[in-house]
This record gives sequence, C-alpha cells and structure tokens, in this order.
Amino acid sequence: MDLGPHAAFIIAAYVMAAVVVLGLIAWVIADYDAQQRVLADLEQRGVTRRSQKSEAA
Amino acid sequence: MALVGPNGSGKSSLLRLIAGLLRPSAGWIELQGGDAERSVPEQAHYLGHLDALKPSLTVAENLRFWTRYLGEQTAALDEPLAATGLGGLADLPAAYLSAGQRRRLSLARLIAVPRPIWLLDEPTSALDAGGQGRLADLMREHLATGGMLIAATHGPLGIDAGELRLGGAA
Amino acid sequence: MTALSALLLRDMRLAVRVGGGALMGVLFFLIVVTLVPFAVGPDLAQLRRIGPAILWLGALLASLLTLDRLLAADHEDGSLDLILMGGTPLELAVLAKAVAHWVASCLPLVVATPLLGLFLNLEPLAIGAVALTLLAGTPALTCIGLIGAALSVALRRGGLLLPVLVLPLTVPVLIFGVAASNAAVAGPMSFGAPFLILCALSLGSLVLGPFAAAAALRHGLE
Amino acid sequence: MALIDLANPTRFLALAARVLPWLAAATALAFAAGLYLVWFTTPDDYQQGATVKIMFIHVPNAWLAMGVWTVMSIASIGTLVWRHPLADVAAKSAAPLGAAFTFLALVTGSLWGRPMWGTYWVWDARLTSVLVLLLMYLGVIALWRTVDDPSRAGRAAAILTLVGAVNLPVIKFSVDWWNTLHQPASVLRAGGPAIHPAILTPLLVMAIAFVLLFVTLHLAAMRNEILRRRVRSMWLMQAHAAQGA
Repeated sequence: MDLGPHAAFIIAAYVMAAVVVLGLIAWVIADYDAQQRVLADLEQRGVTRRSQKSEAA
Repeated sequence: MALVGPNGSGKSSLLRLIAGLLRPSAGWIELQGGDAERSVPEQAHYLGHLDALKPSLTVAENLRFWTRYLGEQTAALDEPLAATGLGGLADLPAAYLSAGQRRRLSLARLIAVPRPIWLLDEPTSALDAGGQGRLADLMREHLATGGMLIAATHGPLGIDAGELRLGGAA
Repeated sequence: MTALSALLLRDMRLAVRVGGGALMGVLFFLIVVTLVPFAVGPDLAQLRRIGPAILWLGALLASLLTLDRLLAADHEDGSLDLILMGGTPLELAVLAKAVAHWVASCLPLVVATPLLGLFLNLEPLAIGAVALTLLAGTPALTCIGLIGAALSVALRRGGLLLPVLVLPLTVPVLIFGVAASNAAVAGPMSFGAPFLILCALSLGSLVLGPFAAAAALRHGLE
Repeated sequence: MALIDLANPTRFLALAARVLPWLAAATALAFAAGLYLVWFTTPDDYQQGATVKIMFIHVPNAWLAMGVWTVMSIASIGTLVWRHPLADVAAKSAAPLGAAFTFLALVTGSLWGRPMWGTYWVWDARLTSVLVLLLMYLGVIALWRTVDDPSRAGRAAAILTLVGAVNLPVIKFSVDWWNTLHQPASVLRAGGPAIHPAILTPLLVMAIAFVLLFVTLHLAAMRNEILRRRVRSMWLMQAHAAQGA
C-alpha cells in the first residue's frame, strides 16, 4: 500500500481529521461533565426548578 | 450626617467632591484625625447610584476583586456576604441578582474593606424594608467604630443623624 | 502589587467570559484579511508582495476595535469611580488595564498571523517577520489607543471618536512595522533598523500612554 | 414520536440518553468500514495517485459543512415560526460542530491541493466559498457568545442563520464568477467525470460515517445545552429564593 511521493500530506490529512473528531468528542464529554457537576452542586444546595417543584407538589 | 434637599441641590455633587471624583473650583477638602499619608478619597467609601458590579463575574469574584483592589488583600468574604444576606449566593453570576441584591453586594464591599468615611448617595433606594433595616444596623456599627458617614437621602435614614440642608431656597 | 494584579486578572477574566471581547479582534482580523483577495484578486504573486501590509493594516484596525470598551465599560457601571478612589496610582491602574487588553486582544492577533500568512501566500520568513513586528508593535497600538479611550470616556463621546483620534498617532508604528516586515524578505535595508525603531516606539508609548490617559481621566472629571 | 413530544426537554433528555450509545456504536462501525474500504480496497487515481485518499475526508466534510448550516436554518425556522422550544438549542449546539467540519474541509482541501499547486492555499472557487462559510459559522458562534439570555440570542442567531442561508448561493455564485475572472477553472475536480464505483462506495460510506458522527455529537451537544439552561434557571431560582433573606 504505497502512498506515493505525497504520503506526508495524506497522513497529515487523516491525522488532522482524527484530531478534530477526537477534539469534538472530548469537548462534548467535558462539557457534559461540567454541567452535571454544577447541576449536582446546585441541587445539593437545595435549589429546585419550578417544573421540579410542580412535579413534587 | 444626612444631606437633605430638593433634587439638583448638589447633594450628589458634594459627595462626589469629597470622594475626589469632582474637582473643586475653589477651596479644599480636609480630614481631621485621618491618616495623614493617605488622601481623603483613599480613606473613603463611595456608594453611588451605580453598583460597580460586572454581570459576568460571580458574586464572590466581584467582592474579592474590590477587596483586593481597595487594599484588603486577605479579607474573608463570607462575613460581609452573610452580613448583607448574600451568604448562599457566592457562586451566582451577578447578572442574575435583583436590584436590591446588587445594592447589598455593594454594601458588602463597604464592610469588607474598613474605611473611616462612608459617602452614601441615596443608599435606601432599591432596598426593601428588610434591606433598609439591615442597612441601618450596618450604619450604626460603622458609627460605633468611630467612623463618619454622610448620606444623601430623601426619606429617613433609620438612624439619628445630624442634618445638612442644601439648596434650602424654601 | 496585588491590587494591580487583581485588576489585571479581573479584566482578562472578563474578556474571556461570555460577552467579553477577546476573540472579536481575531475574528475581525481574519475577515479583513480574507476580504482583501476578493478586492485585489487571487493573484498569488501580488498577494505575496502586499501581504505584510495587509496583515499590519488588519491587525491595526482589529486592535482598535475593542479598545473603546476598555474604559467605557467601567465608566458605565461605576467601576471607574472606585478605581479612581483606590490606593494605587491611576497611571499604573490604567496600565494594568492596557496590559490585560493587550493579552486578551492583541496576542491572539500575533498567534493568528501564520494562518493568515498562508492565505496571502507569504513564505515562512515573511510570516515570522510580520508576527515578530506585530508582537513588538501592538503594545504601542494599545497604549496609544488607551489615550484615545480615556479621552472618549472623559468627553462622553462614544466609540467613534477613538479611531479618528488614534489612527493618525499610529502612523509611525504602521510605517516601521511594514518596513521591518518587508525588509526581512526583500528589503534593501536590514531587518534590524526599522524593527529597533518599532521597539523604541512601543517602549515610549508604554510610558506616554498611561500618563496621558490618567491625565485625561483626571481632567475629564466633570 | 411527533416532533411536539420532543418539545419537552426532560423527554428529549430521556430519548437522548437511550439513543446516544446506539448512535455512537453505529458511528464507530461506519468509520471502521469506511476506513477499511479507503485504505485497503480503493485503487490509486490515475492522475493524482494516492493523494485521492484525502478526498474521502475532504468531500464528506464539505457536504457536511453545507448540511449543518441547513440543519441550523431549519432549526432557525423552528425558533422563529413554530416557536419550538428546543429549536434554538439545536441551532446553538450545531454551530460549533458545523464550524469544526468546515475547518476540517478547508484543511484537508489545502493539504490535497498542496501537491498540485505547490502552495497550501490557492483562491480556488470551492475552497474560497467554504472559507467564507467558515467565517459565517464563526460569526454566528460569536453572536451566541455575546448575548447571555438564551431566548434573545436564539432569535437573533436564527435571523442571522436564515439570512446566511439565503446568501450562501449568492456567495457561491459571486466567488465562482470572481474566480473565473482571474484564473482558468482550477484543476481540483472534487466530483471528477464519472466516479469509479471502487471510489464511490468508500466515499459514500465515509459520508455516512461523518453524518452519523454529526448526529451523535449534535444530540450530545443539545443535551449539554439543555443542562446549561437548567443551570441558568436554577441560578435564577436561587437568586429569587434568596430575595426574601
């Protein structure tokens, strides 16, 4: 599977693709964890949302 | 000292003059018994109509900035926040505060950084009954520690204070 | 010292938060540089010749973009009054704000220069030269802009006054910035001469800017 | 599952939690198949040799760059016309993904062009309009980042997105015209006269893989945005609750 003279560019393209895709996945997961942490902290402090209140009432 | 008088009689201007935010065309401002090295504005707190708070910063960040900028590097924040009823809101971005809460956060700044002179421009505006009671207590405490207080106000201050009537044309 | 570092830290944190102006400058720089080939045409040789000039003009305008908010924002919410009453001298406080603005707005421009250099088909040497001259020249732009910001705050005249006041003052910085960049590539003279003058301009403005801005603020008090 | 049922964020979160693992698995599978086909079965192009392999990344991303703006435009109509509560969440969470795919299309396009043109960037008509699209993506993201209140920002971004959508063909036409004005049609043939099946199938598989990736990431990003709005409403509740103090 000889990549010919421009092998560097092909590999660079696929590496760049991997970097961007993995970056996106990592960003989504990190953002999810961050929001969960803040939510848990707020709920632990007893702040309830209106809709939760209506469900509870 | 309560500054009273109709609108536009120069109450705010006098307060800003003492705070060094206005240039007197003649005369000078002097503080007897204050710290000689520090200028009058450096020994005064000014609470204007604007609350000097950044909406994108949290309550704690706002207060910590002002305490560090105005000189108290290691002041603990929870005591002033508790005194102004903002104890539970430390991590809340200031954008979500109501007008009354913003005003109380400014008050917390006055407590966190002890300075002898308090210059209050209509401090009771935007404060509800509870807030005004709390303000009266804070003012009494400040006076008890030998501090000086000049407040421009329309209604009663809730504490006994001398009265300086400005622009008393009537 | 911590009072100034507190101010520096707060300003940088504000620039990054939602509503802060940090990346606006870079985005404007990117768009301005992308527009030029549409006007000038995609001829790579021509773009290469005027590349440094385009990058410098883009950076100059981008750095001015967010400058008028530098003092106006604090003036509008009352922070400026309290900064005036702080223990630290006004000159240093204003300098701290200028440094925060430089880090939040001008450093990203320098970082973005290599990417934009590709669009203008500049060879690596020219890209390096432009980035270096921008690094040396943007402090001057910020400090001169600081004077304009202080004047426009003191005179209550909003943002439009700032560019008109400041742009003539930035002409030397522009001249030596572009001259140094071109000298590095094809110029008759050496890269050193204009570059050193550029650094001198920056150092000078680091002193002149804060003093003039502080004076403008003090005299601007109504 | 009518669209209206999805309007309720809590139900959407439940659906997302259920569907996301499956979608992620499907995406991984599609990528594995695509990459296998690309690296082990496709012949080299008679002109470009092995560099045609870059096309399998470049073309799907270029399609996706346009596709995501279309998704954002539909979501914008949902915000402005049908007042669908999750529409601006969808639009806001799609923008960064669209920008990333557009950036990837640009980078791979430049890398693909490098062997032929000798420079990383030639103001080729297709690449230039993708660049303008990237600037529009960054503009919408910048708009989202300056306004804190989601509903106000949502409506503003929706209008900008729709205006952008209307302008895209105009930009495409004017850039093409601008390009032919100065240069003979560039050599970069994305489509090629007739794609040989050996190249077409991997291309389609890779395209499906990238679309699946987008759907997965979009769902996850929407979930994050809903959680972010819950945090915001809880902050409001917290401030309101403390009002009495």
